[in-house]
Amino acid sequence: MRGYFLRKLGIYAVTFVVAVTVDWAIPHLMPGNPVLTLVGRIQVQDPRVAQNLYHHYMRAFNLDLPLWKQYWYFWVSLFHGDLGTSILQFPTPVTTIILHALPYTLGLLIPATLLSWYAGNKFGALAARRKTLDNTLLPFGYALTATPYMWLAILLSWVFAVVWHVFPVGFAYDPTATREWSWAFVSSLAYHWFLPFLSLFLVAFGGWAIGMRNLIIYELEADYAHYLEALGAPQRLIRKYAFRNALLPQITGLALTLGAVIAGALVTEIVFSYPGLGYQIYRAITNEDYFVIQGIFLFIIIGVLIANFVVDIVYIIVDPRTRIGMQGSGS
Amino acid sequence: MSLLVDDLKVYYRTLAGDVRALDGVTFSVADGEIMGLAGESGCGKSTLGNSLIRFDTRMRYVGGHATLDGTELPIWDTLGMNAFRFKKISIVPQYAMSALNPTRKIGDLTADLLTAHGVSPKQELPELRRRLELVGLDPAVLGMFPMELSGGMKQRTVMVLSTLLDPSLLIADEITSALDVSTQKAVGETLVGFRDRGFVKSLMVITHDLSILYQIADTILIMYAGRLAEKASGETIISSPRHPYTRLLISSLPEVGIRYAEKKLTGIPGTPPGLLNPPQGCRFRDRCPLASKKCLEAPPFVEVEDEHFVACWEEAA
Amino acid sequence: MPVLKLDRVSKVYKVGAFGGKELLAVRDVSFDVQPGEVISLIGESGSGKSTIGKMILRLSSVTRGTITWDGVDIAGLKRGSLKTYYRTTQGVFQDPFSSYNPIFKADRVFNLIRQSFFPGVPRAEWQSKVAASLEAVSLDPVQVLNKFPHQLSGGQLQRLLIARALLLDIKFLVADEIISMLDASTRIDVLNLLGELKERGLGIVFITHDLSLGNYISDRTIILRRGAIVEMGATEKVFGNPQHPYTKMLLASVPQLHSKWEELDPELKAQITELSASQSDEQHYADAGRLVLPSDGDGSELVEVEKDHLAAQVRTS
Amino acid sequence: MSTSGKLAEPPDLVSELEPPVEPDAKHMSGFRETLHFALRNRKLVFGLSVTLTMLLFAIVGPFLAQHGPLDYGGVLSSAPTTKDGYWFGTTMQGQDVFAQFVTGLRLLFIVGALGGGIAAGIGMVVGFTAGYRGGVVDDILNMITNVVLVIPTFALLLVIAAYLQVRGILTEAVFIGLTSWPWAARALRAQTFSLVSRDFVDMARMSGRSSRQIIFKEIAPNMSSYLFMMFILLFGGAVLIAATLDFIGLGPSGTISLGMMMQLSVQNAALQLGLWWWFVPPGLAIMAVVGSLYVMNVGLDEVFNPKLREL
Repeated sequence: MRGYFLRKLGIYAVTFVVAVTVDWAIPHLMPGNPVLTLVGRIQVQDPRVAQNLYHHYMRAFNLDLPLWKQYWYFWVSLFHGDLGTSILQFPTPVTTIILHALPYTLGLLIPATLLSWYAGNKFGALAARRKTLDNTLLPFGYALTATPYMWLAILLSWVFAVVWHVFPVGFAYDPTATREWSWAFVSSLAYHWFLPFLSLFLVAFGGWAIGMRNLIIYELEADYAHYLEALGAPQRLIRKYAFRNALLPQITGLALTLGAVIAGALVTEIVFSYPGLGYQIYRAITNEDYFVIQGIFLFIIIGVLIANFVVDIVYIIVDPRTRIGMQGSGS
Repeated sequence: MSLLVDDLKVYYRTLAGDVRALDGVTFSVADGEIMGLAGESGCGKSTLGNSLIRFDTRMRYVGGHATLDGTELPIWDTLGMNAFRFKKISIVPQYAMSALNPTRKIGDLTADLLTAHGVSPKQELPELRRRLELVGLDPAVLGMFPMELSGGMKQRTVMVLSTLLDPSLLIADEITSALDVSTQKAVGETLVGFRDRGFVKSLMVITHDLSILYQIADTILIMYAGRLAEKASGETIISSPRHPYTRLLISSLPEVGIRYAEKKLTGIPGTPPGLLNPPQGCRFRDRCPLASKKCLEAPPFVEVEDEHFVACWEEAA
Repeated sequence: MPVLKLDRVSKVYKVGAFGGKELLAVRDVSFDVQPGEVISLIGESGSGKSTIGKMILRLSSVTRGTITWDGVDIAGLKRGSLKTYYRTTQGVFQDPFSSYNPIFKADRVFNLIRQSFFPGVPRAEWQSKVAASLEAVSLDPVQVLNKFPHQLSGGQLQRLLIARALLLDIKFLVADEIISMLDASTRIDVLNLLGELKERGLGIVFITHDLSLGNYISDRTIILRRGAIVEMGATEKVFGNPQHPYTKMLLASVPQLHSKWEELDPELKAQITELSASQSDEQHYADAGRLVLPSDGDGSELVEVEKDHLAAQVRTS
Repeated sequence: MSTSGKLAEPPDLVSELEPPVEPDAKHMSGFRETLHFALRNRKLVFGLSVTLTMLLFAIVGPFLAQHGPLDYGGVLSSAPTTKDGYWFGTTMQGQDVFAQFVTGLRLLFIVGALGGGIAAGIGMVVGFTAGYRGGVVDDILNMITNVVLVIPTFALLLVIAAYLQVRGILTEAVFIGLTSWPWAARALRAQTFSLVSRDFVDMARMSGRSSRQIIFKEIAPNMSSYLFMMFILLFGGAVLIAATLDFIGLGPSGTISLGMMMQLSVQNAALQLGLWWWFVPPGLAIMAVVGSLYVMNVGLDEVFNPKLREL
């Protein structure tokens, strides 16, 4: 058991180091002095601000130090929670910007991921080997999973917000409302949250439904399913077993598709001007606010690693085979 | 009479047409009888075993009847058969090692199965434990997952589970083929023990290995190319077979003591016919040294002596 | 005359994550094969018999000890010299369907030999060479050439592989369970084919789990248990006067056609039951993947019992 | 990106003990049998025809367009019309949506083929090597695969693309290919493992074949259907990643892609103004191509895997 966790943690540690190194290396790999390029591309009227920025960047990049020292300081500031300063919202630290945006993204991402996983698996299991359901639901599933996240968001926004006026076009809450824990504010939050959530949910739902349907069909062809049939077990029992077994790879899939769902969340936020990480990153990209981009990247990495670890733990709890296998090799 | 099979025909659907894997077989298995069913691969023996309990998706019922303890089995009806499965007729499949759901504890699986058949798991538990012990398993296996058991242990578990409700007929499909000689013997003896203790009334043991059948079976039924060739007591089949196929087959089997240098055995030339468009008449005709014109007509499976059935014109005459 | 000689050959497998554990699959096995003789390696699963075959064929490395061919250690063979080795030593394996690449035609195995070993041979000459070796294994070219593996029977496929080996100038053939997947009516003919090859001067290592087959074809017999030799010698001596209890147990467990298991003498029976019980426990651990290093008890030196007959000493504890 | 159409085990080519190996039945040779099932498979036929139609459109379309994709000069925000060849209408700046659409469609196929192809190539090299060599080589490759698998590659691409001064369609495709291979490598490694244990590999060794020959001439041909299906999934994934990157503002410079069309339409409030002809076609095209590829993939799976065939 411990060996297994240590190995997993080892992989995550390596991943983290690789990601941080890449994050640090990318600006260095680009031709020319990145600071000059950066400052040159920022359109600031006030020469004092430009001067200020230049010095700030020189310090942040530590360009005058040997490479290994620059790398070392990158880690040091990282562990101090210092991800640099935003240019666009100078002098707000990147960490502050991210921490403000994070709740909105998580509020979309977590419910959309978990609910789509749950509902998709239920539907997929229902569709498997039931001709009519399979033939009607499956095309929808494929269409959904092939839909770019932003396009569905655009369509939903256009139809529900612009054409029908049922939902707001964007933003996280009514700008006229005061930010407080009042009923009015919370309902405004929920009202604005719904369309982006639905959009994320639907695309992910298609993928899970199809995955489950295919897995179940394979499970129903497994030897244990045939044996149960031969012993006259009702289809209900066999399908229950098949569903449970098919869920296991779907749990692993949850970790594997996380990157894609995050990408989906980012672009969905852009469509709805929803003030999460995606919206921030979009602003940062269009304004060349590099520290924000790099900072968000590191945050996403950390989030994904944590999520992977949680999935690992869940998997061990759910699948007796890994549990026993580990005990066997550990003794 | 425990099992009566009458002119049973089951084909396999393929692109090119029907493969006549089981083309009209008629035989019976008596109460308490262990019947061995032997033949080469593709002769239809497993098809026969499967068709009595569970049709796979490619199998097609063409005709005939199977009667167990006086009741006709609705073998063509997947759902209708559920009333008989497990309680009246059961199977230890070829894939016994992978027959248990890997993610369910064996005890829970058994309980699920019993509940589904309207039997109280609690009530069966003492008997289940007793039988596990009888086959040399610690009842603690009920709390284990299949992966914690060895292949042999899984097979014994399946044997106990399949026979828990004392079915009238148990089909054991190639259960010794993947085993070492020492374990083969133990499994064979376990099967006989099940019959002797009344866990099963009758047994149908399907295998390609005649010498195993000689050890454990009361009677042996030889199949060839989708049809029956010969049925008699094990002793008779081995020492005085009457169908030319059986005779040639037995004379081709080496035994400890027979050596190439001293006595060179010979096989049967040729191969069995394809069953997609099987030849008219006796299907062994092409390989048979005794074949004559008469063999263009299929020989009936008739009783030539008491409890000795043969499908050959030479013998029927 | 070249001799294939194994001298205290051992094989250790690294298992577990990053090779943390060791499994001793073959222990200090020594024997030699002369041209013109068939030597049987007999053992149950886990006896290391197939590993020995693979080591002889250089498909698996030797951990300790040496295998020499005419005095040359085969471990040192590199590209060119390895090719020369394969000109003289070839193998045929258990599963005919696995031995052919399923997406190509079966006779592609001949083409591979031609590409590697006879690139300059003209087409006509090559075809007559193929025809000659097909005749040697009694195959009709019309029936077997230009067909996919699934269109041929297991027996035909195994013969084709032997014919493939005969295209080369082979002196030794490793035949690993080559007939265990064939049907009873055709397997004996393939076995007889090995006898004919022996008469042509080939040295054959015949690997099998079936004692009756080993007894039938081989001049000398080696009984393996858990990677080590327990008994070896002239076939008639090993089978006629078995010394090691394991050999006795195997002999008693083999299902025979004319004597039944029950007819065993009771003393031997008791001894055997004990041994086969411990046997199945080991099987359990091996199957469950819990690796148990073989105990030291069986690695004991072989002692000459009579001329041309050695057996491992049994510790009385 | 989505691996939802789970790749199945390739068909088990070892025939079962029963029903019999039927020489007559198999007279229909492997290829013809596959073709028979392929033509009967509605999913495959549907997926293939949609994909090919779109491909044809991508090839021919730019020649039909009456205006350059980035040219201004049309009526601003015009709905689709037959006048002046603005069949798909114009953008808010008066650009030809049809010209942009077909250009984007062409880029879609380029990114998909190139990105998917590179990913498939890396996946094959890593998967084959790990599966065939085993041991330490496998341990190391496995580690690398796992690391790349865990890294949210989209976020990584985002940072890289943001720093690139000039972004080309080829660079985009190459970077997508470099980051999306891990699951393919994993799947191929497992396949290779199971094939290496087959006896025909040993037979080839004893016929004097080198490791490279064995991998490419014995093992790989056995996986051709599998490799093709894998490429399809990688293709679809690359298209979706590219569209997302483009939408976030990191698309290729000097041209226009479907993702960029969507970005510009959102940026210019085309939704609020109801310029549906601007943002509906690009997304629809992506969905049609990727969706039909996925459907085609299921169809192929059914064709190649006898277990899923319906008689």
